[in-house]
Amino acid sequence: MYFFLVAIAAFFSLLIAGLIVYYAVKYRRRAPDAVGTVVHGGIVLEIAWTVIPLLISMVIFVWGASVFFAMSRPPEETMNVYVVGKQWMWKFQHLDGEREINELHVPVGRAVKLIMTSEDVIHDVFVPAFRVKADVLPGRYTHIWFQPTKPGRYHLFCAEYCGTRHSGMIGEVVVMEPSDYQAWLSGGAPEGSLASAGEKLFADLACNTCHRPEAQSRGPVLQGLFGKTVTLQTGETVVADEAYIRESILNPSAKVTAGFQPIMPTFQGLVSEEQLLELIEYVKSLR
Amino acid sequence: MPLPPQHYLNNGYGVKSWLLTRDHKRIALLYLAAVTFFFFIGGAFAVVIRLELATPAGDLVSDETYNKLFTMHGVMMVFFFLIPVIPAVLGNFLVPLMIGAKDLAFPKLNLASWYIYMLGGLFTLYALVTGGVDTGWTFYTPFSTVSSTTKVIPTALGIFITGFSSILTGLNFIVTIHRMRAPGMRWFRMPLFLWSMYATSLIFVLGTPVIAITVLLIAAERVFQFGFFDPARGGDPVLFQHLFWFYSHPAVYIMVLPSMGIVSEIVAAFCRKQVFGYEFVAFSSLAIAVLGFLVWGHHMFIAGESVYAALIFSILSFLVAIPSAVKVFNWTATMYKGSISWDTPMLYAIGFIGLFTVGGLTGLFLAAVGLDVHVTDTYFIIAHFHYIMVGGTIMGYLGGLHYWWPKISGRQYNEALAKLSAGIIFVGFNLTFFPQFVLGYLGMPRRYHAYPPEFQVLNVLSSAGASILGVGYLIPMVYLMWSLRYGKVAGSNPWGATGLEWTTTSPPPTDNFTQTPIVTQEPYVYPRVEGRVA
Amino acid sequence: MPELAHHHPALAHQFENLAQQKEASTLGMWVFLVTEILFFGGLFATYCVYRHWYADAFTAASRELIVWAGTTNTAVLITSSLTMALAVRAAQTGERRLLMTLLAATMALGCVFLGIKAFEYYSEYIVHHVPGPGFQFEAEHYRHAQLFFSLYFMMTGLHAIHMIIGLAVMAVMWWLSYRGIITAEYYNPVEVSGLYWHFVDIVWIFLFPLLYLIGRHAH
Amino acid sequence: MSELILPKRVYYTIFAILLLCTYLTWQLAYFDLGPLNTVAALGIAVFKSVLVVLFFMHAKYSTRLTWVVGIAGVFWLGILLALTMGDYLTRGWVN
Ligand code: HEA
Ligand code: HEA
Ligand code: HEC
Ligand code: CUA
Ligand SMILES: [Cu+2]
Repeated sequence: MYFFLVAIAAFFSLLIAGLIVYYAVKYRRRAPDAVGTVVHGGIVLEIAWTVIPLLISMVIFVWGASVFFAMSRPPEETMNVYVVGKQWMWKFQHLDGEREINELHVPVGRAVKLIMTSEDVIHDVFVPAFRVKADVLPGRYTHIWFQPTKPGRYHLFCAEYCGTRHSGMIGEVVVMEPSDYQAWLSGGAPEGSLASAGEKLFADLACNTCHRPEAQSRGPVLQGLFGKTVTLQTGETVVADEAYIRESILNPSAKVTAGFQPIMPTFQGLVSEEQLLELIEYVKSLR
Repeated sequence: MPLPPQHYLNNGYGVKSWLLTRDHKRIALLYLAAVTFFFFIGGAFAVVIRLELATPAGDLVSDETYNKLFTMHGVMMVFFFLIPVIPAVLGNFLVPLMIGAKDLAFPKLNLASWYIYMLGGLFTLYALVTGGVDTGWTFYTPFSTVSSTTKVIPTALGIFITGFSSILTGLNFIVTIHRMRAPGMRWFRMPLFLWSMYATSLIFVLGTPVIAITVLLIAAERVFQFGFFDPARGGDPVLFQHLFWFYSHPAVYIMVLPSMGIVSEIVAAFCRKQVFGYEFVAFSSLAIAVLGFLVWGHHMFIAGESVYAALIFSILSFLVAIPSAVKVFNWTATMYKGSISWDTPMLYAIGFIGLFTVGGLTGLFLAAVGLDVHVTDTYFIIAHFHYIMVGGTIMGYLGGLHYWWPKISGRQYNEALAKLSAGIIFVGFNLTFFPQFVLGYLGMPRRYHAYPPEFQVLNVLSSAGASILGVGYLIPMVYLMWSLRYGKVAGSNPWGATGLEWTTTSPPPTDNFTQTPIVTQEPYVYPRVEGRVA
Repeated sequence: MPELAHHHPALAHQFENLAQQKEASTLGMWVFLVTEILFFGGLFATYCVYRHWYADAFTAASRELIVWAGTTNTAVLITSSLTMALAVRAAQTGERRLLMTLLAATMALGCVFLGIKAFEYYSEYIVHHVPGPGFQFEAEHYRHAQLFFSLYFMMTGLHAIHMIIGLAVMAVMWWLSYRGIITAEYYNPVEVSGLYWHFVDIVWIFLFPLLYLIGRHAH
Repeated sequence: MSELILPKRVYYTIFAILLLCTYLTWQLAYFDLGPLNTVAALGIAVFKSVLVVLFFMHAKYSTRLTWVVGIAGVFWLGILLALTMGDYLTRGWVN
């Protein structure tokens, strides 16, 4: 697509530049008081050069839009990695508990989905080699996905200006053969998977006093919640995605589940972004 | 040939006769001095930026300083140079002359707008000398509201205040063009420069208030901890971007439309020919002004706006490119069978058309969402907008300045030097910014003070180009000043051009015309000289 | 162009005649009002977004405002618009005394409005509804109610500043009438200031339901 | 100069309607009309401001240009609100 556009751009630039120079030379003023020949505007020409660019640009639009659509819809099966941006470093959390800073190891050939948020200001994950980029916003989750095809080390930049060390907020994506990746995984200090860390938190924060697997608890049953459609007190419905679970923990009264009292306390300020991700991962793991 | 005995320049000397003047021509010159000053400040920052980027390591200035450099570069260049430059200098000078009026509708407001502009400039300079700002010219929240510890508030107030000067200028032009046209000056007899000034004024009036409230909110948020844009308090940082770009995208057309107007004038004058498709060029100015308001979201494709919003903003962005295309084609067609002289203004106009085309076409790359994801926030963007703003607008502005210089000063500049510097600027410009397209495509992010070593070659090229460009900008300063004293007297119509401004003396008298002119025909009608058609 | 028969002292040099001058300044004011619409527009957009997101908190917070004060103020402003409109009419007919009385009445009503507004601000200050570290609100809606009050103070505050500017303009108009500069022939300044005054009134006409009324019914 | 002097009666009538509307919108706010509450509140506000613009501000008797200017202001406000809300209302549609 890029090169198609380069071709169009080159074509028109050269066309215009060529015509200008050609006319400028051909019709250069020969006598000091000469005037131009009167040429009346041509409606046909005007329409032509309105419609042709319109058509070309619509082609570009459709193409660009479809590429974008494909980019915004990850495939069904992805390897998820959580990303937390912070002035001025990247923190990555793999599902099985592996944590890294400014380096992200992934196996070749798997579709990887990054679920990203920020602790402070807006950052942006940019891996030029994979043609992906998305802003990382505080208070929200954004996603990108990519499928590395060749082992190697690739630049990872922060592409949204975020303060003094913005240009130092860089890292590398290390793409490995699956076997190397497994070796790397087992090499790291296993702290237990993300979900199990979340499970521990769930108990520590006493979530389990209200959220129990049986139907008659004070809080809704969380088993099988993720991805389901939840009906709220107001009658509206929401899909229980990461953002919803996050909001339920930080600001429970914003969307109260139908049939429950808004008694859940807010955990705003009590849990860090990383702990939130653990809790979310735990809730997601409850099937 | 002597200068006319009575003109606006010798009508009163002394500081007071300038600082309290209500003559639109003198106010234009006040603006000229001020914007030139800000341009060189902004340019000096650019010089340091390019020096720093000549090596991959961040060794010349600290990262903190670098961030302040590009922020102040952007702020100065955009808000204090490029937005006011053509409307407030050439527009101020020419709008009344071109429609055959004695002055703008509200001369006092006009003077006030200059003072407001200076006040805003002072605030920003104050911010600059007391430590600078480091938010980028886009002031993205929550960085600018909760994280940055620099002088955000004075800068914001500076922009807020200057905004009112834009609003007043725009308001003045709109009213003047509606209400003060000379007898017979119908809408379709107006020179195209006026159409473009009118379209620009619309954007001033409709867009500027939104940036005013937006920067005010930033200041309020810092002072009162309001939290409109702070997620920790329930706000949405993306909302800030909506409000910011609602103005700042149309603002890019504030920057380019006036230049397009100038180019239309120059092309007609130096081809001695009617502009091809006059009505289409005129209406495309309005179309750009209106459609320009519908596309702001294309700066936020990856910023967290919804996918559907992105698609809508994308398609609308393509629509706004069409009227620009119409203009480019019409200028080219105007040259067909013209009697083209290669004077300096024409060289700049040709430079404008070429570079604007490149800049505009790369804008299409960015408007294609899928591609923008890769190149956004890289040097591709930097190259795109410098092509339009520096290669386009500044070229057009310099062309206009040269074209009307004899009218403004009554004297001619040195043509050989002028051609030389036009050449230097063109070469230096391309050398500076073309490599940046490649850099961006390769993935070099913008606002980086240090970068991976593999990008160095292209960066060095760019820095080298910038130094050539800098020299190119200095030369006109020198010979234009020089011409004020020693240039040969130009006479009222040195180019043999049409237009009311050329019917009065150079420099014009304070009241512009000895008699209110009466317009009887369309613009750009060149009388046939017997048997000498080129 | 031949000079017109009457050369009024208020005719500025750049205009051909008073009619052109009047049309120009009226148009100028309308254009200025358009910029004002968009100036407040930024706030309205902010309001829409957060009202949409935090409907419950906004409802709860808006219920804390003093309705009778808002309603009274609406009536006060409408009355001041009436006196303003009548003032313009008095200027047109050249009734100088009446004009001065009506302008004074307009200013007085404007002051009443600001007085009531100040009282409201004070009451909100007392109950800790001013955003910032001291803000207090029921825990459930704490954060978002704070956002509502931020908007409330921003919107009404800017409106109040516009009122104050309006009062200053009215004072000038009063002075001009007092000096006898405003006549049946040259009343344009009063008319144009009137446009501004009415506009500020209109802004309030929208702020009132947006801030005070929507969502009040529940409970 | 187009001398346009409206009879005082017009101003008083408009004033009375405006006060009535204020009373109405205030009282209506206490009835639960569902989403209609918002519609009513804003509808009345629009109605009131139209009256002010047409009569107090003499727009009804002004040139076409004045109309165009006024409508342009509202229209651009509409652009701002519509496209901004266009983003917020479609967030999260694709996932
Ligand atoms: C004067 C300034 C100016 C002008 C006129 C333009 C004009 C255009 N711009 Fe540009 N732009 C900027 C200044 C400008 N821009 C700036 C400053 C930024 C970055 C801000 C920041 O982040 O700091 C930016 C960023 C920017 C982005 C956001 C990129 C990003 O951050 O991700 C986009 C995306 O759509 C874009 C698109 C366009 C388009 C489509 C046009 C169109 O109007 C161009 C139309 C012109 C043509 C198309 C050329 C002539 C036509 C032909 C020769 C005929 C052939 C035509 C066809 C086949 C259609 N611009
Ligand atoms: C009108 C707008 C305008 C203009 C004219 C320019 C002109 C130039 N710009 Fe600028 N630029 C912007 C608007 C503009 N820029 C904006 C909006 C940004 C984004 C900021 C942001 O990210 O927030 C930007 C960012 C920007 C960057 C990216 C920084 C980064 O992202 O890290 C770079 C890098 O090369 C650059 C370079 C240049 C150069 C070389 C020029 C040259 O054309 C300048 C040539 C002029 C001179 C060289 C001056 C000549 C004078 C002298 C030589 C005398 C020197 C005097 C003393 C030292 C006392 N600009
Ligand atoms: C005092 C009891 C209580 C505690 C403690 C509690 N919750 Fe809740 N929770 C509730 C109630 C009641 C609801 C349903 C009402 C609502 O949505 O606010 C709820 C809703 C939720 C939901 C949304 C579920 C759905 O079906 O929509 C999630 C997710 C959740 N809680 C997670 C947690 C986590 C994680 C913790 C611990 C950090 C926690 N809760 C602690 C009572 C509690
Ligand atoms: Cu993080 Cu830039
Ligand atoms: Cu844009």
